[in-house]
Amino acid sequence: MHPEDLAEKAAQFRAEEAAIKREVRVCMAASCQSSGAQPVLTALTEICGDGKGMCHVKGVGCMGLCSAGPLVAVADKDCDLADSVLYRDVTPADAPDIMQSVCGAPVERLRCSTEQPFFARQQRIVLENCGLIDPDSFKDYVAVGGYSALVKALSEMTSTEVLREVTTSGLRGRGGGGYPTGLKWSTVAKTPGAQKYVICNADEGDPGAFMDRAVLESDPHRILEGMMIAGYAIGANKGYVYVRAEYPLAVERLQTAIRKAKGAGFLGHRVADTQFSFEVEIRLGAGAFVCGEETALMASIEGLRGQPRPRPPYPAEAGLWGCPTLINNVETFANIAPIIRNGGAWFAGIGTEKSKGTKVFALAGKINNTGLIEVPMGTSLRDIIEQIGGGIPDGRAFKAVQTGGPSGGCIPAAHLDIGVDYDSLKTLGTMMGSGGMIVMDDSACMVDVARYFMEFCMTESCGKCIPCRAGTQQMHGLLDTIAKGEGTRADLALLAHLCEVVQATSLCGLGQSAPNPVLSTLRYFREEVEAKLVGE
Amino acid sequence: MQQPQPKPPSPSEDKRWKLVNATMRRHGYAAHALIETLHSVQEAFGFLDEIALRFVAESLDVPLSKVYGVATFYHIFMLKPKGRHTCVVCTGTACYIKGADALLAGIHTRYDINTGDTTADARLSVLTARCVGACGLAPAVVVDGDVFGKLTTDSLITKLEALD
Amino acid sequence: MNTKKITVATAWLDGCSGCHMSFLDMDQRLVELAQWIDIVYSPLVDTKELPKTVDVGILEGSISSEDDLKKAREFRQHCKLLISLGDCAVTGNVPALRNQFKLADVFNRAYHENVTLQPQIPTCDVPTLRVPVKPIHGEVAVDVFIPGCPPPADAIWYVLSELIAGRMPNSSAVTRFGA
Amino acid sequence: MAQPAPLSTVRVVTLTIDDRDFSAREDETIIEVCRENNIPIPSLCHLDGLSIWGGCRLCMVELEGQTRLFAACSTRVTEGMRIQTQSERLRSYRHTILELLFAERHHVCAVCVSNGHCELQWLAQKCGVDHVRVPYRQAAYPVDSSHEMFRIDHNRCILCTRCVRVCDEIEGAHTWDIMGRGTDCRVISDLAQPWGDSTNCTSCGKCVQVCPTGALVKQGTSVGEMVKDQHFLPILARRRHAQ
Repeated sequence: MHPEDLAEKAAQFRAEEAAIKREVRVCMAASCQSSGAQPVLTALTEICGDGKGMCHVKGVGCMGLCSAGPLVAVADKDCDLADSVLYRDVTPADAPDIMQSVCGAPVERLRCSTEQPFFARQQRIVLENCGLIDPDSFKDYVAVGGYSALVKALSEMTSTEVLREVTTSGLRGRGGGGYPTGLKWSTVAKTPGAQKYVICNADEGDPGAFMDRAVLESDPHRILEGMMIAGYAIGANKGYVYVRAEYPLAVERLQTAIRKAKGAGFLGHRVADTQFSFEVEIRLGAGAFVCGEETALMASIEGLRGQPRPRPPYPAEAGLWGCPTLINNVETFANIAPIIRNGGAWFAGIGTEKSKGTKVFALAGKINNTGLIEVPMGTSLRDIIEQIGGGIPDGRAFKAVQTGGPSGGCIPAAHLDIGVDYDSLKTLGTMMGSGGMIVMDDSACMVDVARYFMEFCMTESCGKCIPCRAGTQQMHGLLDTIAKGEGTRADLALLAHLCEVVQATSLCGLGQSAPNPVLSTLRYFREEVEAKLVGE
Repeated sequence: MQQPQPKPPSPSEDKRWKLVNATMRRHGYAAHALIETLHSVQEAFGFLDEIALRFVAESLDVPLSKVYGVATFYHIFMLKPKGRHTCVVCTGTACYIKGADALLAGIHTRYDINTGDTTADARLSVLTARCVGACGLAPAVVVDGDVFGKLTTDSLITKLEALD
Repeated sequence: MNTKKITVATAWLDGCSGCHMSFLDMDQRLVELAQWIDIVYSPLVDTKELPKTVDVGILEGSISSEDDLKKAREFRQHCKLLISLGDCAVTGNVPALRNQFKLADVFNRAYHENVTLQPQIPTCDVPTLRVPVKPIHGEVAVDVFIPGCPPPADAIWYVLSELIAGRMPNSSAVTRFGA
Repeated sequence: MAQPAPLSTVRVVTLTIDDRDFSAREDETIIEVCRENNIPIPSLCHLDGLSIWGGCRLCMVELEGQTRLFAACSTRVTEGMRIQTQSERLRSYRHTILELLFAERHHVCAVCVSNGHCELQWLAQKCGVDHVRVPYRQAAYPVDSSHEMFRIDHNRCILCTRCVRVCDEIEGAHTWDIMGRGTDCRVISDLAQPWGDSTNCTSCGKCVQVCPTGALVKQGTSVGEMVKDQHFLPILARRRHAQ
């Protein structure tokens, strides 16, 4: 298949719905569903009926502003979120008014401004289709240009050219480590081996992070497209998506996407009538945070206990079943199609010098606009929290923002003006992580927060290596003693020493980064910690 | 040339074993299908008992201790039957900040059960999850598969009381 | 050379006195030792009160009761340098094995199940037991550790000689847990 | 995991360990080279003849030009590698790791049948661990004496998995595995049932011999009487891999 054929197909799909002028989009991502989006969708669909062929109601993916869900957008066909009339906190009882507004004046009492910074300040690349297309519809995806990157790569580019574009883009792994994606791909491509694998890490385990889930639920084909392009570039014909079992909706939509892509000839034997074949299988996680670690994840796919193994050898050399394996996370794969479509140089033009492109963040905690946002790398934390996030509720003061989940740390108000990218966060003693941002107000006790994360690491430690298994336990005990006001200066010194040992000697990333929340607390909130010590 | 291990008969007439067998067949009875198979046993029967673990071990030709090691490594697998209703309290960071602890304490006060326990009348099991991904709705709870957000102890207890 | 002798105090808390026996096992070296140290308080001598300042305190046994804790704190307060002598003092050892059980069960086993005549739990004039049993350094700071069950007389000799010579001893060179 | 197959054309590399020059085959790991040359590197999970585990982290070494530490048991030597095995930092970390082990379960040496013949005890002395700074965890673990010849005392287990690996890789029975996660991990036979009830244990006793502590011992031994004998392992391992 050639790009023109696909373009023709897309045009045909659009023509099928040419009569439809207006759309009512109901957010059907997990968050809005939990707020009652399904009855809203049912009520709207009932009233709309056939919409005289001019209007239809459809369920779409995440629109981002989860705190205002269920969200409904009324827009001209093909208009994006910013140009739509957005309604918040919708109930089934509002359905008649909303349908009335499709051809008339907006319902002001439900109105949610799309001009507010939350929407206006975002730049959507990964999330460009989220909230616009029906995630279960193959046609919807193709109509907005889906699979054109894949067809372009397969028909017009050599694998080396694909590698070059990805390298040029400067894309870095969105799972947290920030390893250059192009370099990773090239390494796997160079490693000899008849059988290679592509793995999509969708084991989004950081508490407070739901970026990957939203992408899987809103735009699943994009992940398949990214994986296939990767497979083509490195010479793999088999892929696995390792998804958390806690995300049933994401799994369901991914399954539908795989089935439909296969049915349309865009997955499986001879993808899009080319010589390239690619199979994708879903593997369910089973509630083990450590499986986000590459080697543990592969062990889990192999049906074993998800315990990491020493590296080297790296997965690129000896990964799944000993074969060269490429592992990237959901957001990384979601960036691939736009990069191939628009060129690596286009992508490299966005973001900061060393961190290119955009980053999706999940805003949660004590902040007005909780939800999902996508901003260019380098956007300041202050912008994210005060503008996009809408500030702190209940008139309280900002105290800290936690990034990077259990591997990250807390950033105090003094550093809010820093632009967010991989390296700046590292200098602050935290990390990008997968993109969770938990905002805390002045009521938060930082020792308690550090203890919470240590408890997390302790219960998620796989138990293989001693520093992580026993060290996190001891650190948790010490934090507990300090939080209760029974700790001494000697306890604090011991805690700091354990942080160093666990960081330096643990086998995998979980243990190596487990002390980070404690270290950042000691760095920025030492006085608060010391005030809790006995005799201080 | 080694003969492939003959497949054991299903432990009982229960039709649900067909689902389990189907999963194993789909993966060619390969040892690496262990986790997928355990998922399908749990989906069919609600939990993994000794009969099921032995059957899976024999079918996939995986040592018993390995099966048990895997089943106890992953927190999703339950080795005990759950109550008729399950209430999963999210303890992700956002929910923690917004008071998940208070919800658990409320459940403990009302039903006298801790995380992982089931009430004596087998009506309700209480579990915790590491982030159900509904951080925007914190604190969130999953009751029988449905997510409820922005809960208080009172509104959660009311919800749980309303279950049959 | 110092003309004034080093003052030494010893006590046994929850231990079997084996470490003190090991101390006596230094045999003829005790005579030599007597040139350098004065034992000012110990079950081995007849003093009733711990002097205000002591150069070296030696504790045998773990902290299992309120009395043990009191004695350990007293030693820490009065002694310039505190030594944990033997595994019970250093790790909790055998006394700490009871940490695996509920205190009530321990009492039951000791005073009911294993007693044939008039089983009863003593309540008068016995110190209250603490939970959990801890090594000495679990409650007060300790400067020198001599593990062993009991530490050999040679090890005790070595540590004391080093201290007399004004050096910090390395007990791992001469003894270990369970030695 | 199987042993890495020997490379077809194995080259010899030169390297320095603690500022002394050595040469080694490039398919060797750092710990192998150190042991051949009598350079002491502590380890409780590594055993010549068993697969690499990398769990005890005691064999961490410093490599010149690298900020992070490397486990000697799982890192292969390369040309020009400069290795430090005994820095002050490494000593301090090893010391702490051993303390963490002692605090995790009940290693009461004085009443242990392996007293005097225990690798953990021996290493503690070697590394100068004369007391444990972190609090003891005080969790009670079971003792399983159901096997007619052997006994497992989980209180003395350090989860090195030597028993699991020798049973799987050398004996081929895979009676043992690990259950649970984190500090709740425990060595189990079959479905965490009494060892004596295991249907596939061959009572070969290899697990007992490779156990570094007093966790796996022979029945009927008294304090200090359990002496382990591991000389069989490299021989069996060689023959297994030659098959």
